Amino acid sequence: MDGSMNEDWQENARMIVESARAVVPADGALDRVRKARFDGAGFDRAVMQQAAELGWPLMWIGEEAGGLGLGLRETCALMEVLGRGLVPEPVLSTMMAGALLQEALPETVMTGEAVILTAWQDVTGALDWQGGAKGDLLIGTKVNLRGAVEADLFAIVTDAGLAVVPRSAEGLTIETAETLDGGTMDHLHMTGVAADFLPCARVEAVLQDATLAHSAYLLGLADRALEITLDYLRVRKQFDRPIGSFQSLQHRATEMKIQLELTRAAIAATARRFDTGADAATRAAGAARCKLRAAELAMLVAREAVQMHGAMGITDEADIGLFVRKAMTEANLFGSPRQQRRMLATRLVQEEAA
Amino acid sequence: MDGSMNEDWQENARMIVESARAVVPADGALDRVRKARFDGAGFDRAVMQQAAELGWPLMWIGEEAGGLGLGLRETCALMEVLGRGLVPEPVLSTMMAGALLQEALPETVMTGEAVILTAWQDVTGALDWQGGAKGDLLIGTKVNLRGAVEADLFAIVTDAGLAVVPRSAEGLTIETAETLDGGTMDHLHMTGVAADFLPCARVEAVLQDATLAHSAYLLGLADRALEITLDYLRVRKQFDRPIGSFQSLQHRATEMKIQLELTRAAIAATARRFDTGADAATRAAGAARCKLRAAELAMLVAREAVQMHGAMGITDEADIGLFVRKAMTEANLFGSPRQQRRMLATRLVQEEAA
Amino acid sequence: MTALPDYNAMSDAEFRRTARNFVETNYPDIPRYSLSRLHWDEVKPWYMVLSEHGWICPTWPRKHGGMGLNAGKHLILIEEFERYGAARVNDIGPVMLGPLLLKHGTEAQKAHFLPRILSGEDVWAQGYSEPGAGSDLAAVRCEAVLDGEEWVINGQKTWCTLGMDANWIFILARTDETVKKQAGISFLLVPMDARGVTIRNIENLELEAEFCEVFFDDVRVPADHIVGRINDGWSVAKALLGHERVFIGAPRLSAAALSRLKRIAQRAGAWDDPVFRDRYVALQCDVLDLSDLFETYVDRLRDGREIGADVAMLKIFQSELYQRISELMMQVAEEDAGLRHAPEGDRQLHAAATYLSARPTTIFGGSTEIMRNVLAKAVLELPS
Amino acid sequence: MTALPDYNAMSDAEFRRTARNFVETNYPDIPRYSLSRLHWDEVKPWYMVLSEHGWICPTWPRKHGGMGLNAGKHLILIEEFERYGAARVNDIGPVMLGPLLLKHGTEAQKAHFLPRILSGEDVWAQGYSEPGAGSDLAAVRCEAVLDGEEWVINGQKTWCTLGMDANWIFILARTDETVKKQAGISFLLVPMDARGVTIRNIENLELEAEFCEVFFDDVRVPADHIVGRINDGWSVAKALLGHERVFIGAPRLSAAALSRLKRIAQRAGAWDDPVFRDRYVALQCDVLDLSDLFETYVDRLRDGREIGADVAMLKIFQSELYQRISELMMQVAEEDAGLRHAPEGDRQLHAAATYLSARPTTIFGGSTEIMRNVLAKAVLELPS
Repeated sequence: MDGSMNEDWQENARMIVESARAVVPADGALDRVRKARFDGAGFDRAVMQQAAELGWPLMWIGEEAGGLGLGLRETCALMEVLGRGLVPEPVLSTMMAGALLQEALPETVMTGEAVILTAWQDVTGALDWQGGAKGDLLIGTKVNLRGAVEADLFAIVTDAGLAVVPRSAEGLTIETAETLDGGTMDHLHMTGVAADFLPCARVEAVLQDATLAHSAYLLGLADRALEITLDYLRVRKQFDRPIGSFQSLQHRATEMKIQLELTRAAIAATARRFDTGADAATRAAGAARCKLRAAELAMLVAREAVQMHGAMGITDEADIGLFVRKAMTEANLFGSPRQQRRMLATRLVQEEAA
Repeated sequence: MDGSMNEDWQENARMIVESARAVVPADGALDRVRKARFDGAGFDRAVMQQAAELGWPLMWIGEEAGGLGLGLRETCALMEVLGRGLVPEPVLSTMMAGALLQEALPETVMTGEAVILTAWQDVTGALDWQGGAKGDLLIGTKVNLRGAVEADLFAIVTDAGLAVVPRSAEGLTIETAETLDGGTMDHLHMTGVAADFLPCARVEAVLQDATLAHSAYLLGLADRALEITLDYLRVRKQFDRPIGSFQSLQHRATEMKIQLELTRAAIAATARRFDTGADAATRAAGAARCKLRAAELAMLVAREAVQMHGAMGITDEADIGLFVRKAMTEANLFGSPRQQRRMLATRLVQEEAA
Repeated sequence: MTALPDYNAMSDAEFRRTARNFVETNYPDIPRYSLSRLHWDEVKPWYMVLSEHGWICPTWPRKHGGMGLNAGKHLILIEEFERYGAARVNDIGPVMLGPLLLKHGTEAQKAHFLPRILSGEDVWAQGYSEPGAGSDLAAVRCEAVLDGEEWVINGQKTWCTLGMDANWIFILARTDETVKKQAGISFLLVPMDARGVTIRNIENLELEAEFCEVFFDDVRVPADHIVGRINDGWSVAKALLGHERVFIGAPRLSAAALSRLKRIAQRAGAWDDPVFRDRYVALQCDVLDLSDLFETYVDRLRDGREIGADVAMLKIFQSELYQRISELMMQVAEEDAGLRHAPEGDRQLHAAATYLSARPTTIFGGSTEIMRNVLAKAVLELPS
Repeated sequence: MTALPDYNAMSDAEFRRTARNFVETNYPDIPRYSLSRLHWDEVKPWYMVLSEHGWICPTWPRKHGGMGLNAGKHLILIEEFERYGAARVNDIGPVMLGPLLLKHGTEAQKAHFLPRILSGEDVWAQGYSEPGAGSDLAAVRCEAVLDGEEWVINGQKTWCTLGMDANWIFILARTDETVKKQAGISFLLVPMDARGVTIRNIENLELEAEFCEVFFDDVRVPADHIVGRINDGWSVAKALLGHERVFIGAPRLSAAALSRLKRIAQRAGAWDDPVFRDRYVALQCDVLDLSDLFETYVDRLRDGREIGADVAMLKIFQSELYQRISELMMQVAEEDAGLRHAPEGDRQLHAAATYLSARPTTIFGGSTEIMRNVLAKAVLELPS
């Protein structure tokens, strides 16, 4: 990697982060996010429209196919900002659809008219994505889509290829459940949906990219939650002293900071490896490692943030609660820490056998 | 259990603890223990003589067989005191021999003339004891005896029964290795040792008793190590303040104290259950649980004690180091925490199958 | 209501059967095993059943309308009610104010207030905490000034558990600004419907209104609505809660959570995973060892011995254990960890409910940090 | 000794080959991969080889006899030496005193002392710590009084690493009692064979004499044996250690321990245990993530950017990680955890050696507690 390429991605990342200001207030205000909760799918279509105008669905579409052709470093920079702002819109799922479909991404998605989500996961608690197709029909279940009840299209991943179907497709039903963050977690049940299957060889790679990007979202979430908590520690007094002066809280705060910087460094280094041609094993292990640490970070900060906020921490009116509920909702997506450790342990066995 | 029995054991325990003062100085001085290190097997035969005179080898021999017939509550009270004093003599191994042999315990052991050790463990890292006998010969290995190189007799546990053999027995060789605490960890290699086998149905029970008693030794060790550390925290100054006033050290000290009291309560309750007729499953689970917590306690206190002593903690001249090295040497005996958790997990599976 | 038998004279086993039979027979058609507190409109039928049978105030003396239970029997009662999953009633009157009036109240106060707690006519709220004071309860800013025959109260209380259900509240108010902060506090009784009292609900992380803030704006109450002497409210409020301090460290909450963890793991397919098993047995040992430690305190209560500052160990370990179990639940629940409502409509399978309900246990009733400070000083004798 | 090539002009790969070749070719017949420090009589051959080739002071400027390596090249050198398991020499002269004299020393001091470090004629010890002062380095009680043309020194220093091997020691001494504690300290150079200097060895937990105490009893040294100005010793001593602060957080110690953990687990039959695997991969991720974090600091060094107080994160995490790995070793070593010497004569299999060698890493060079205090204040901006 030479100096000029280095500057290229940094300049791109800077611009993307700048553009995200349209969606994420610079002052960290969460009024919009708070209002969007528990209202339908918990996200705002107008914001998805903005995201489309900013070109985010095109992030992972090659320039030759009319996309932005950006890498993981730029993506992670964006996702971190979205995580800081607890942005509830399914931006990542849309980017995944773009990455999978490339030039086949529907025009309506590019214009922001339609919202597309990627449906890949076969069952809760595992990362399998091969199911869903029988012959030329979609038959089966795809689980754990965020906000599917208000999406227009689904990019459905199967081992027979990719299918794009509208929410209204015959034979498609949605089982929806509210999530703690005010959104929904939805399963698609497909009892024979007619579909054209597009070939797609990039599913594993896109899932790894998305896992890394999702880790960056959790990093941003944790980073902002720690900032808010540190602010509270500086201001809040007990026994006539700021509670942030108590050594036990100070030491626990430094532990959060260390975990945060480990996560940041791992994600940055892994994104760079992804962008500069890592092999399949490096990609798989890198995504797993980042997701593992980011999820544990988010839950560590959530737990400590509540405790350090004291009684305020368990009220819904304090913003810190929004971070806690988001961490609880999102930490296990794209493979929980348990799954990631299991996967890494399995790889260890395989490496030895090889 | 009625009130008078209750008082009985307490009075017995008080007397035994009192008698232990002959071996363990009341002021906690460790000069004798320090001196005994790295000198042969690392224990003092004169002290074993005292132990015999105090009747300790008879602890677990029934009154009808001429023993003390005492229970686990009294034993744990004694073992805790021995642990506080880091007593290196193989008292427990001798008590086990008594429990297994009952009236067959050699007279020389009762008088203190001879030291007998119990050899039960077949391999490192597992609790199997069935090996060692073929036909009417002792053939095989018994591992991890403390101080076998200076013992006179061995009570060898096999599935063919119990054999008592002298150290000089033909076909018996001892493989010895120094341990961190200044003693030895020895393996007996038996290539056809002639022996009479006494029937013994109590092996599992005696091993459970010994596991519990060893837990009490670790409890005493940890208790005294914590006391020494707390004393240090009260006295030692840094930046013109006693370091025990720093909140982070205070909170970590409270965690040690809580773990200590959990261990103490678990051992006391389990010893009571042992003494008042617990079933086999309760005994097995109770011994495992006590050993698990006591070993983790000892290692927790060792780790924190070194850290809280700062540079002093890593010198050999500070007494705290003696506790650290003893914990390192003894924590994994009678089943490491890993072994105990594995055993408990296996029981969980078996309970479900039943 | 007929005269109650002498429960303390029963054997433990007999009383346990009695208590079990009582709850099984009399528990009304309201939720059981609820992780969140029920409001008065839901739980009132149970309160009234207890009231009618004379079981609403187990620890009060019999001559004052209680059951007169000793600590051992009280524990059995609690165990049997919890085993059945009986809801916790609005118990600040029976548990806190009653014993406090019995110790510090005038005869007139006892005669007036105790029967109304027993009957369920009065439901009490506690007004100790104030915004910005946290665990520093002596940092009272809410003030009361004696104006002729009336106290005039101005200020604010917060974190009043189920305060919106109460018709009375007891508060600590500052009645002397000029002295050390503990010395100028009085203990006052205030009707919630007094002019100038307003309430604002606080939603918790579970989005339920479990707490409220109470604002006092020139609220007037008669001068005799004080318990204890003027400026002596701190010692009134600090009066020992007796065995409540022990019971808050009981292993039941963790034991129940552990059985839910097992069900969640079974549903998620984690139950047969050796890695999960290893963590599960470690937590199981924690629960069992906590039970053994808890019993040593119960024994002390039974023997009438003193309970010292070391009892804080129980609450610290129990609350953190409960949280650790809930955190493992969240891990094994996989993507379902984020669900707002119970999967399959089964509360037992709802990891997030336990996770959230476990959060306040290390904050309220003395935060873990405060209790560790106390332990370090009072028990470990570490310097300040 | 011939003139050295310009190593900084080499590509990283080329310099790595050069360094690897150097150590493979020149390393003498002394122990490799030693967990404990070697004494001068053991390690001297390696010091002398480095000295003869001009490689003993990698970071000193070339005109002063160093290699003049920049941070990136220096890191490669360290990596290659560590990969080979080369012993650490008595490096207080090359690493600490040399750079300090280059910055604060007089021309005469540089001319006299630097060549003697380069040649191995002088072996230095560090005399900062005093009994009872711990991490509070400014709490200097050892005093020096100017008596005509000589300093007269009385007091004690301790924790002098390999001090018994040294013929010189630099110390912080109190030269003004009347001012704030940092303000009255001077930096003095003392020959170990001066009259009135006595040494007492301190055995560590591994029963090796790694440290000593040094006593000064009316020790006299010439007035010009001071570095920097009188009473300005604190700022001399606090002079940045540069990239040493980064390298102390390098992941190599933990990475090497992890590979030993694997071997110990294999020997104990734990390697195939899923429970062990789960913990192992978590530690492996810790090592890899630490490596990524470490690299961000190395990049900063390479780019010539400033290293701030946040670098303490590296040392805290690395040392605690090293300890956690060593603690898992002790668990899987089962009964062999207690062995004083390596099982099967193989140091790699000796859990206790790693466990003990990991203890000082969180105590020396700034204890973890002190470093967390610094982080909390300087980086997290939490109040005092």
